[in-house]
Amino acid sequence: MAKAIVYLNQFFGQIGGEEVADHEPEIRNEKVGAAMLYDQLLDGEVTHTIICGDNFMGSNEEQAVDRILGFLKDKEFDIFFAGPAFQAGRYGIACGAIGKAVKEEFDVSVISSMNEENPGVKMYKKDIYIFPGGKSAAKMRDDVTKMVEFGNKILSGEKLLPAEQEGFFKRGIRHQYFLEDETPAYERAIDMLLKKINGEDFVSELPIPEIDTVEIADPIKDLSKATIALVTSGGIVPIDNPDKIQSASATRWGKYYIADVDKLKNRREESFKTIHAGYDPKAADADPNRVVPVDAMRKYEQEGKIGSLYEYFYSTVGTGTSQDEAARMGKEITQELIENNIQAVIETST
Amino acid sequence: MANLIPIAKTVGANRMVPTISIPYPLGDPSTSEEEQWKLRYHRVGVALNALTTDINEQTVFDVEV
Amino acid sequence: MKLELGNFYVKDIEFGSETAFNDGILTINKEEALEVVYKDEHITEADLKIVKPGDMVRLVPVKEAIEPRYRKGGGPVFPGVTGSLLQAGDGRTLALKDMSVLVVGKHWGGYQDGLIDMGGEGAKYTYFSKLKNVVLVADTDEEFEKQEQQKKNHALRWAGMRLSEYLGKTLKDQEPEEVESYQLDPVTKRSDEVNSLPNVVMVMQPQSQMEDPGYNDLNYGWDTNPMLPTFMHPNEVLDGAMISGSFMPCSSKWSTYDFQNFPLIKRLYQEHGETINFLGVIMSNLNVVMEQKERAAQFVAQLAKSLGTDAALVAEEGYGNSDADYIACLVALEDAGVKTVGVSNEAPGRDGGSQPLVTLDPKANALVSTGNVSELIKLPPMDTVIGELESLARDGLAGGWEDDEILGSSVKEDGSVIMENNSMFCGDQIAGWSTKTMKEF
Amino acid sequence: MDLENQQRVKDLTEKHGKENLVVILGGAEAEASGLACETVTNGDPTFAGPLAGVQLGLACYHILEPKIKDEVDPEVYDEQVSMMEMVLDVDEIIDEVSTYREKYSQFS
Repeated sequence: MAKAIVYLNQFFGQIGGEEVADHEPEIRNEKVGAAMLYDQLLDGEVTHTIICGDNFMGSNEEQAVDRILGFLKDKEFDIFFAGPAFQAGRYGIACGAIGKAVKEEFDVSVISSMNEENPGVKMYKKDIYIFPGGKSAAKMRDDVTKMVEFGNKILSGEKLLPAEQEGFFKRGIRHQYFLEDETPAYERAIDMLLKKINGEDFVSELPIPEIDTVEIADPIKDLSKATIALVTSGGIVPIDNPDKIQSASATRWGKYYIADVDKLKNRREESFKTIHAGYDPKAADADPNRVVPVDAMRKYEQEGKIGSLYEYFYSTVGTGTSQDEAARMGKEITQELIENNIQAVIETST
Repeated sequence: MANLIPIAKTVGANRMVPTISIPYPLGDPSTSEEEQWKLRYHRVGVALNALTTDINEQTVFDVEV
Repeated sequence: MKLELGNFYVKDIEFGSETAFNDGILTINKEEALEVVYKDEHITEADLKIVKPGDMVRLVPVKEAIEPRYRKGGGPVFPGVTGSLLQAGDGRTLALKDMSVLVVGKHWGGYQDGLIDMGGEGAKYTYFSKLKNVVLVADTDEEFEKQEQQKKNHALRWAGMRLSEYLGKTLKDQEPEEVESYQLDPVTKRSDEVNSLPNVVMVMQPQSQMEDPGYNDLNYGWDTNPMLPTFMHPNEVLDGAMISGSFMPCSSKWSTYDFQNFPLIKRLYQEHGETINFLGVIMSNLNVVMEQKERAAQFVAQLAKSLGTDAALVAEEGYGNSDADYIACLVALEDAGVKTVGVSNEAPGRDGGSQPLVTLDPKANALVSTGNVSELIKLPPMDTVIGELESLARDGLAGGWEDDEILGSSVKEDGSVIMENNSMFCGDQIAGWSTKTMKEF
Repeated sequence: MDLENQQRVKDLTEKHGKENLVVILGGAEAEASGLACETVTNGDPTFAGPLAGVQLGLACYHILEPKIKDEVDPEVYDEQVSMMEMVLDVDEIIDEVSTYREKYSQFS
């Protein structure tokens, strides 16, 4: 039988109201409060209830999450429910924070419910399933019912429908989908075009998402003392591609020693080449410095413009590589660079 | 350093220096070795200067060669 | 210009003593047909097979699909490619419908090649599983590219075109069952009634991102890479002026069959004189240099403006950096006051969580999306494989891999496969057939 | 129904027995009255209070219901309730409360 664990705050965990919002996380081997309702509706059993004060989670999130993950380590469970949090902001954020952590640590589905006004929706809808819920606890049964019906569907292995049909907030996760009515793209395109011409409403199949912004790094004060690294998504690797970096949809990266190199030698000299499948490799194979400008960096090093060029360059392949993978690889490379006291990076892309 | 500045902008790069193409960002094989070197040396230099420049929004740095 | 497409519906295809089309049955003299294939000395081995919808057959690596046709009067079906130049899109061309010629590598595949399942659950991913197909499966001595991921596939693609012309010739003296007529008056000489309707162009961005010759789509035999956007009559596209190239992950591609039947163009024709005034096609391209992308977009917008365009459909044969061309074109048109709708696939990654196009602009507010290039697809083994199954994993097909820590090889010992949608043969059907879209999950 | 009142009802039930208790509601609003009735019959629907998951099945009426009104001294009723009776949506309140009573009450 499927096993579920439910997360509640101090109020719904029947500890009390605002005065006990500092309540430390605990896990109980029983169904407390709404956990009873979950248990009634679930095709399975709620085995434990986790209770944590909203303020405790709010002001010690890392500690709270760690402790709760610790509670769960030796528990078997197939699904995790958090909330519903209605319009309670701190509770919503707590449900999101713990839900995200549980999903990442244990790879189980996590389902929550919040009112659309709850700030937890915006913060965590990408990370866990959040269903739109009522404003107050009067909607407890309705909200939990929606959550559990969806949970039952996941547990049964039934194929999940798009977000708009299942009802949870869109998570920014897009998959291809065969239309039931088989309307071909040419009909959809003409329909959209005529509506646009006539000033009628239409729905784009690819709504433009918000553009990411990144905090701007401070400028380097003294370049002549800085060690600078080269990083590329252009797929330049030693001729035998020792790290087996994929030619497209890469999940791996490599670092290659260049401390003794004035300029990168090419494919014919059996040194470096590109394994990137998204562009014509001829020019990069003939002179890899066109993609990873080791030669120019050495010149600036000799001239004293920069302190030094870092002894490794880092490489992966950009084509078809998902943003998540790229971000992960970027973080891993950054970690190494920081550990080695690198002040700046020139990233070349193709 | 990227040729497709709109992509660099979209993914949130802050200091950007344009390169000349996708398959050969820093050296057009149809030009002489000298010209290629000049271009590469110049643009890498622009990138290095960009690292020392204080900016408050996404910035594309001008290149001359 | 007036194009008449004379249709002959193929009910069945079989081998026989004589190559002929009678009462819906296409009979092929295999030996004679193979002689046409072997005219190119680079073809070292060749065979023909017949596959039909529902057959439990997997084809891989598929390189091209072509509709067999015959040009009345005898000129080349693909002017500038299979014969000398002549004006396409004016006159009568006869076509064998409900079938195609598929070209499959006997051994070697590449980045741009794809897979077709004629039956089973994989069939829904390609248009060509709905057709009866004559399959040319062949090998060549093009040693220089045997080990290359990017292949021009020249000998095989041209053999496919010769074979399709050879089959089309069976229609030479026959009267078609049905004639589709495509006619547009000159842009400046249309009736008041038509002129009062919103003016619409179709903007096509065929694949042209290889700077070396031999890989790109051809326009009357001319490489589309060094081409600037130009105004074309839609009939030219439907009548063999454009052929498919040999670059780009396969699900994003337009085969030559797609050009010959381009559904978006045919659908615009249906609206012409009813709800729109269909001005014609602006043939653009896709580029690798930022300046070229901007230049092409600028040319498209200028042509559209000069033609008095009110609205445009833009379709992109590709993804990745070419999304920059696609978005640039949509934005340039919107900035010129042209209302645009775009058609393309997208690439949010296997998990669906990445940015769908590499560049984004809020002005691109009306997009039709036909699939996720990276969607993982698992397919069971098939009774028969035409070509070489191993090529999916071994030869760098865009949607296949030899080794993955978690997924292993794309090709399993039992003959089942796991692949990315990238290698479904023309699977995203951006020409307009796609019944796939993208949804949030 | 707030947590203290839930605890009170729970305590009184333990002291006197379910069959000896009638809950009279005085809420001014239909939904809240319905929720209160549900709480003392089927358990706290918000699952927040002591009656979460506790099905007491008590008899429960609203003070505006004729059956209760008839039991009260008309003068007292006039003084205490009639003003509100005029401004409240009596039908809706009675409807809501009786729905839950009919569904979950074990006594009447």
